[in-house]
Amino acid sequence: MQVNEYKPLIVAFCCNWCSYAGADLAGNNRLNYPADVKIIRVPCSCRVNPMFILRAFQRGADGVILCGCHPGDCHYTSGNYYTRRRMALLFSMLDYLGIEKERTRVEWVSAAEGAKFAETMNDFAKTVAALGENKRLEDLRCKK
Amino acid sequence: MADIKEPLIPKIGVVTDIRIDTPDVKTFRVVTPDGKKAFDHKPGQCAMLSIPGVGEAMFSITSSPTNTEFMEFSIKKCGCVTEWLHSMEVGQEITIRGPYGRPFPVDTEFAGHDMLFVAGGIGLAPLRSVINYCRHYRDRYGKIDIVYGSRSMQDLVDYKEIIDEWATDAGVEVHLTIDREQPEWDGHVGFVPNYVKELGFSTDKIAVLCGPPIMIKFTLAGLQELGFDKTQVYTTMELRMKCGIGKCGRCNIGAKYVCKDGPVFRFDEIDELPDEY
Amino acid sequence: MQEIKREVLVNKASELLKNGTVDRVFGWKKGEFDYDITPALFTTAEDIENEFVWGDFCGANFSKYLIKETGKSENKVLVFLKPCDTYSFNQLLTEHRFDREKVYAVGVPCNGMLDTGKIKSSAEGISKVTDNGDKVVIETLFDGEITLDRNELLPDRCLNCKSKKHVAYDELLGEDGAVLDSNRFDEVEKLEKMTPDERFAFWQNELSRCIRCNACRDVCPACTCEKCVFDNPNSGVENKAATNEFEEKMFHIIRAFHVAGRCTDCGECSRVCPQHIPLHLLNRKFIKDIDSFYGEYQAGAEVGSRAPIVNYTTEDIEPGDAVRRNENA
Amino acid sequence: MRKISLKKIDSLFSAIAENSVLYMPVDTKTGAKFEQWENGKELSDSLNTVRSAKDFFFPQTENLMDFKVEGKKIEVIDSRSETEDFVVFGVRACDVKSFDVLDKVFLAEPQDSYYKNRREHGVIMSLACTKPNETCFCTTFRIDAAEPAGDVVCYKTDDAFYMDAKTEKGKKLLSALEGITEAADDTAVTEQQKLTRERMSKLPLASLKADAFGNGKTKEFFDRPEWKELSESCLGCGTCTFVCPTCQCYDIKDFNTGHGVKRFRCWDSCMYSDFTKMSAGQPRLTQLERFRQRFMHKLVYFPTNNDGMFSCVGCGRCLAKCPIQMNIVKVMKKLGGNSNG
Amino acid sequence: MQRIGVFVCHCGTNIAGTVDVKAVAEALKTEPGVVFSTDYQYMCSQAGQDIIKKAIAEYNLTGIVVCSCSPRMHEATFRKTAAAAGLNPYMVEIANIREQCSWVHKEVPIGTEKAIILAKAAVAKVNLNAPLTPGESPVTKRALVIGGGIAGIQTALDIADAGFPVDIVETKPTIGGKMAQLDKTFPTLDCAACILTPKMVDVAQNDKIRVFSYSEVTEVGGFVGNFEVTIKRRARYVKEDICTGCGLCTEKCPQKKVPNEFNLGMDNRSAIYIPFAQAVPKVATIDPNHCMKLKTGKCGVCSKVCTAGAIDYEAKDEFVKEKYGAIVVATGFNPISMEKFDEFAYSQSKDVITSLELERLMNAAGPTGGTLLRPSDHEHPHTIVFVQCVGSRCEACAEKGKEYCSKICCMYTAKHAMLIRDKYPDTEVYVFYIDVRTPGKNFDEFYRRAVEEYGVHYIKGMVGKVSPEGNKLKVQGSDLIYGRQLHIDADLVVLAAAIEPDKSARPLATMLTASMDTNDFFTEAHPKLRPVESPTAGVFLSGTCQGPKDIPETVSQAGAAASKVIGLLCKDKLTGNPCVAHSDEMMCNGCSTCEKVCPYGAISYVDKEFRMPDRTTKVRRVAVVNEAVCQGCGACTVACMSGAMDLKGFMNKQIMAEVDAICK
Repeated sequence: MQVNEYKPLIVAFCCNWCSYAGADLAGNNRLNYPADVKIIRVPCSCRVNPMFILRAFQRGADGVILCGCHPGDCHYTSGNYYTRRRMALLFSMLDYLGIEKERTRVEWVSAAEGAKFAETMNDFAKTVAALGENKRLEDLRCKK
Repeated sequence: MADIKEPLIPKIGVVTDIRIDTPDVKTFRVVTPDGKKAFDHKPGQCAMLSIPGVGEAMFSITSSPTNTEFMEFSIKKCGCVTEWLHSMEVGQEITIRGPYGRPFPVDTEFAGHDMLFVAGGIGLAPLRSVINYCRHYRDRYGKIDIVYGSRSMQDLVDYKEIIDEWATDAGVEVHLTIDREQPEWDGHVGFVPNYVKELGFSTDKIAVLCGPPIMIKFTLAGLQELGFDKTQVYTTMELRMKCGIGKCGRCNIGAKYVCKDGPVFRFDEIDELPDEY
Repeated sequence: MQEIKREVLVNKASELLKNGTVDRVFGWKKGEFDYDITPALFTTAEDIENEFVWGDFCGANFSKYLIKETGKSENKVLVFLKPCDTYSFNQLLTEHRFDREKVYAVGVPCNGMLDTGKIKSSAEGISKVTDNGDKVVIETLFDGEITLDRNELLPDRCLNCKSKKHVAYDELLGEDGAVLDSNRFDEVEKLEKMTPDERFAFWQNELSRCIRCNACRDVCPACTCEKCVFDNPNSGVENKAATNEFEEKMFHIIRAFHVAGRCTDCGECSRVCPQHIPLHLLNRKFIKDIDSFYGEYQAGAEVGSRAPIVNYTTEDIEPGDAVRRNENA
Repeated sequence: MRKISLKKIDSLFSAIAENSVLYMPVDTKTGAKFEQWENGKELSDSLNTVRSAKDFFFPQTENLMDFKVEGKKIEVIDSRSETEDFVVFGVRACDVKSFDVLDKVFLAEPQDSYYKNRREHGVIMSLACTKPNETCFCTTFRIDAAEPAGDVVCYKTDDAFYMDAKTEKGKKLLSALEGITEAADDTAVTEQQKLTRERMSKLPLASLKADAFGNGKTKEFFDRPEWKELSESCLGCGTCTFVCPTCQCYDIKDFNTGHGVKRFRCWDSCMYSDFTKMSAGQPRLTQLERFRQRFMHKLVYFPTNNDGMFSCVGCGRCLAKCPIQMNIVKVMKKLGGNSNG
Repeated sequence: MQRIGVFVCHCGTNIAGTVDVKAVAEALKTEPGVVFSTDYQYMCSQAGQDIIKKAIAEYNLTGIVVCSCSPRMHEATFRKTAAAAGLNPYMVEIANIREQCSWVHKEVPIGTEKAIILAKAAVAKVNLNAPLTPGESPVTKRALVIGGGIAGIQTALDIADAGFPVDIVETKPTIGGKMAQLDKTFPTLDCAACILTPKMVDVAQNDKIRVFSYSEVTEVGGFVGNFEVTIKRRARYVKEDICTGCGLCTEKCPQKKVPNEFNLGMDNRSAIYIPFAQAVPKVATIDPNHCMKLKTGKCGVCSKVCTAGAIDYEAKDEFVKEKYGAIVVATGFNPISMEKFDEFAYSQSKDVITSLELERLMNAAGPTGGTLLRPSDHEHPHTIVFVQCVGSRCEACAEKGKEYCSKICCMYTAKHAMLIRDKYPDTEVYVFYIDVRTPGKNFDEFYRRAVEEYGVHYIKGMVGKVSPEGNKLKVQGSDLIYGRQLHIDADLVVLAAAIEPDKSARPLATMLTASMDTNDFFTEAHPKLRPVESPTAGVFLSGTCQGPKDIPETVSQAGAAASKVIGLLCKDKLTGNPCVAHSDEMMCNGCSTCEKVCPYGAISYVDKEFRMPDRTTKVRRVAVVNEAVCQGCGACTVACMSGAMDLKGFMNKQIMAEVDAICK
């Protein structure tokens, strides 16, 4: 690993029922992923408001990832379907505004997929690190 | 750049005492970090208090200018700044700037006169400063009558001070009233405007009113019935203020800015203003 | 030139006032110049006779005014609706924003409204604007007159008119048209074809002009919130002024997102922007994406329809694929 | 009076820019806008920039101070940085007049040091108008578009720029430019002024008078029934306020950055529904009251407090930009009687 | 402002090995609101919990943050601890510094830094927490079962058996459903009636069960524990409580040419009828479409012959309103219409029948008295062709049939083939199939017996065309194994029609706000873990309304649904999840957007009068969340533009505060 690689700040919204449990499982199995990933627990991926995502970027996040139950497995039956539509539209809009599309991601992670969670986070962190600092959605006032 | 005097940049104030007056009113004592009074003021003037990140709001200074050690603010919980203030603990720092506004003409128009103070609810807070000023310079004024009412006994602000200090002063008469009967209350029951009429004051006084708009309206009418002229009656007003120095543009009533030309107005002056407050 | 004459509208309004169908009339009122026409509420036939205008500058959409106005009286109010206005009208009904029973809607055909901005950028000191059908003559105070093709002076929303058909009315004046195939997504596609850097530069430049006057929001028939999140100190995202580039983007992205699936593409936001920011291109991007991801959907085409953003199928496109699709577009 | 040939105008600009930051209106696809001059940028011939020149002294947002909060402790940090000297070139008569209006507010005691500081560092090089627009009505407020105020007044003729210093600041600036300018008489300028004034008199709004309004007229206009009709379709947006060169209402807000609090001020609009809202109540409940406030302020309250000076300069920006085409001219005509128009 | 205590757990070395717990506790001391911060070996131990309790009392804490393992482990523990100390349990937040920190990171500085940030995020959230109290609602101890087939019957019996009153609503004049029409059941070949009818009698005799036959649900209001249902009892023109079911009226009725739906129209019944001998309730019903008296006013024979005086020509539809604590949907299935499958000549020849029709033809109580005769000429068929998957697994022909497998056809066809070969050994039986699916106890053995012992000809392949020619049916099919075309002259062709949910299911789902899939089968709350519950609380699923099933599966699901209902009705009060959505009516636009995304139908709208500051009033439509129904997913909060809708416990501001703290 390179020593001077950019350390990105990543916010991961995880649904309580699948992905948060998946993240716990990654922990149970001692699967490493970068400490740059910080998880926020939400009841369902559909609780994530686009405003939260923009807020994270404003405050200094370099990447935001949403994790929810696989489509069809939502604890609330349809929450992640709404998430999927909302995020498809939001991400497409961010891309349209020229904001790097690699900074946002949606991944479906079940409670059994500890390994997938760790892999996803490793991969996402690497992708975001390669992009470097978030400049296009930054708020200079929030920089140290 | 510290030499530039900027009215919008506040000082730091430390809350050294918090007194619970009523279920929704607390009185805060504020000094500078080195224990001094933040600035001098005159009765009726206001100060802008703020908590960074929460917001700024204007409050009348409740303590008398004759108190040279600290300032006090009696504040009713009603919005986000006041809610935050109410949740503070002693030792909390806040910011303070002022003093703002035109004070009561205590040394000119009021001097030598009998005084009648009429307050309702939290309306006593702005009057406390001027009442204590008059009490301090007792010889400069004639008889002092204070009519104060609230919803209930528990809602009377500064009850202890009123009973222990004001009511025991020579030449000061306190008339308390509450809106509805209460078992532990043996005083007057009824609304302030009616009580003022019942008490039937002579018209050789200067009256100062402060309270909810409806109280002001009927008390003024009552005083006029008793023969008072509008030039004898004062009040203090409150509107949305941001800057406190007559620039931000929101606290005007017609051409007058409450923060700068008020908050103290004489009723004949108010008559000149459009009805938008 | 509008195919239907002012007199037809005036007569209709007077007739409905007279027979008691309505007691108020939303219409356009003449101004100081030919182009500064104000939406107004008329209550007498006399005022209508004297001040009601109908012509190339009657762009204002009255739908949103109905929210407030219908709450004021038990009587009906007359509203004139151009085809594109009727979509907003329906969308507001879908959202239960006003009482249909209190409105008498009269559809009026529209030949496209002229763009004051385009006129002003082609001449200075405008004293008179005359529409002769295909040509528009602009007379000026000091530079004589110029004649331009009417098409050159149409705003984007009229050049790409999506429908000449009224989707709601109680009564229709003149002939109804058809839903049109427009090229309204051309500009969106042009942007999509740019590199991300170019797109970023484009929007940065456009949005940097925003002065947050809220005209786009306040005129928007979809933005009808009792309290906008950006005005609400308790929302946590209150933001009064575009303090920096982030807040400029935040406001416009979220506003577009909030009207996604509800925006009828009426183009009022771009019309009123004092800084000429092409705000409709944000809304159209959402419309285009919705159409391509979830099937064509026109907000306001029918009352009670369920917008794709509050719907789903189990086979929807994944967000990652949605973004990659842009790349391959 | 000094002059410089139009051909050498760039040398004038670069000479000014050597010592100060120079701003001037330049044309963009979406209208004229003040930009910092650099080689190659051309002075716009437009009358109005979309945003007025008030930004130079009263920007839309500005940071007032910072706070550091730790536990119960608060530290106030005056985070202002040094202001550079700057020159604003090409300000029209109406906008120059707007600075007088703003001065009355911000330089009244207690003075606003943020404003004052910028005012002191800025030099205004105004530019006389030659071809007014149909929306211009500065004459209503006794402003002479042909001879603006300012530190240096400039006139652009077909072949040259004429400059006349009016203040000490202006004289200092012009004297520094003596090397590239030449002395000139005012024949060409007088000629131009004559033409301009003639044109002004032919404008559609030339006969608009503000005499009905002014100092002490509060009671006369406040309860007029016409306010209802005038304000009926107002959207309550802030366009008129924000393009207006004299509107100066502001809000003070705190922004928590996560490691401190920034207190900033930003333009506010009396047209906004929450402008005067407080937890206890709201004195201006309806759009009618808010609409009335804006125009009463410009036409009555401000003159009452400032010896009859109106806080409108007739630039016509609101005439062009209001989404529903309601504006001060319509208000004045409706309330002041048709004899005014 | 909160007074927050922070408690950092070592978890032995599980956390302390990678996180400097003391540093975490120390770093948190200066966070806004924090008045106490400490660490301990095992916070979840009794001693650890005591530290928390003591601190709550001593420092007058209003909120606590426990930095420990996943909230999925011990959130409940610490909430109880807080409650025991007099603190609202929802003032507790957990910072997950084990599973999501110490266990996934290796270096102490990194782990410590992250733990501090996670703890700060939790503190930021607690600062905005508000005490929450779960809502309580009473439970009406009565259940409603919609549908009186075997699923509904079994569910009702099980619920009644537990002592709760149950109502069954059945659209037909009798309960019994499809199973009552069957002859024998696979794989045991016992007679359907023999096992079903005793259960029907049980229902009739159970004083806890009321049967609303010939009735339907027209309106459902309320929510779990408190449904209010309107049931339309269609006029049957016979007084149920008086009719003895003697059947005299049906014999004397002059109108005898009414197609008998119980026998699928293969014979006729009278206008006043009892569907079959064992019907429950065993009362007559007058078919108003065919009764002369009702249509023309002339006749009245039944009234004359009825000695009990049960006939009432003036009867009207009646509406019954009843309250229920739980609702079970058991609306069942129907074979799909064969009209679109013209290639099998169903509508051209009487001798092309569906399997259900075959059941009736083989049933002793059927139109032929149990003798297998061709419907056209009542001859004994010698060659019979069965066609499998007619309309099932029909991916390419979705507009005609169904994409799913109907599940039961393979087995009943094997049953039919076997029974025919057993009773009429001279009959040749061919079965065209795509696959034979026999996963079930003794299923495959059963199928093999059909092939091996009974000599049924199973042909892998599809029938392309059936053309009636004379008294024969020319069957043209392909044999995929031998790669040849087959031409069979059949006497009878039996189509295994796909099954689909009953048509009444869709409007019912709307009334119940229960979700359905695209095939109109009800969706279960979780496909694996909550298979008999609908996502709508208090609504349960029994039988084929949820998906194709055979009888044993249906019965076991019926029992499972009953046990869920019993579990619900046992409770006196329902305690809700307090983390539910809440709409701020001041900001609500009443636009109905939130309602559209709510999977539970928890949102409704009311017109509310608001007092305006200028003392006028204004009526506005606003959303109201039923807290007993809301499950707290938060879909509505994002759909809401104005931000009026928020989720308690996961408020917008709380989540943003966490974001801020993490990104600081």
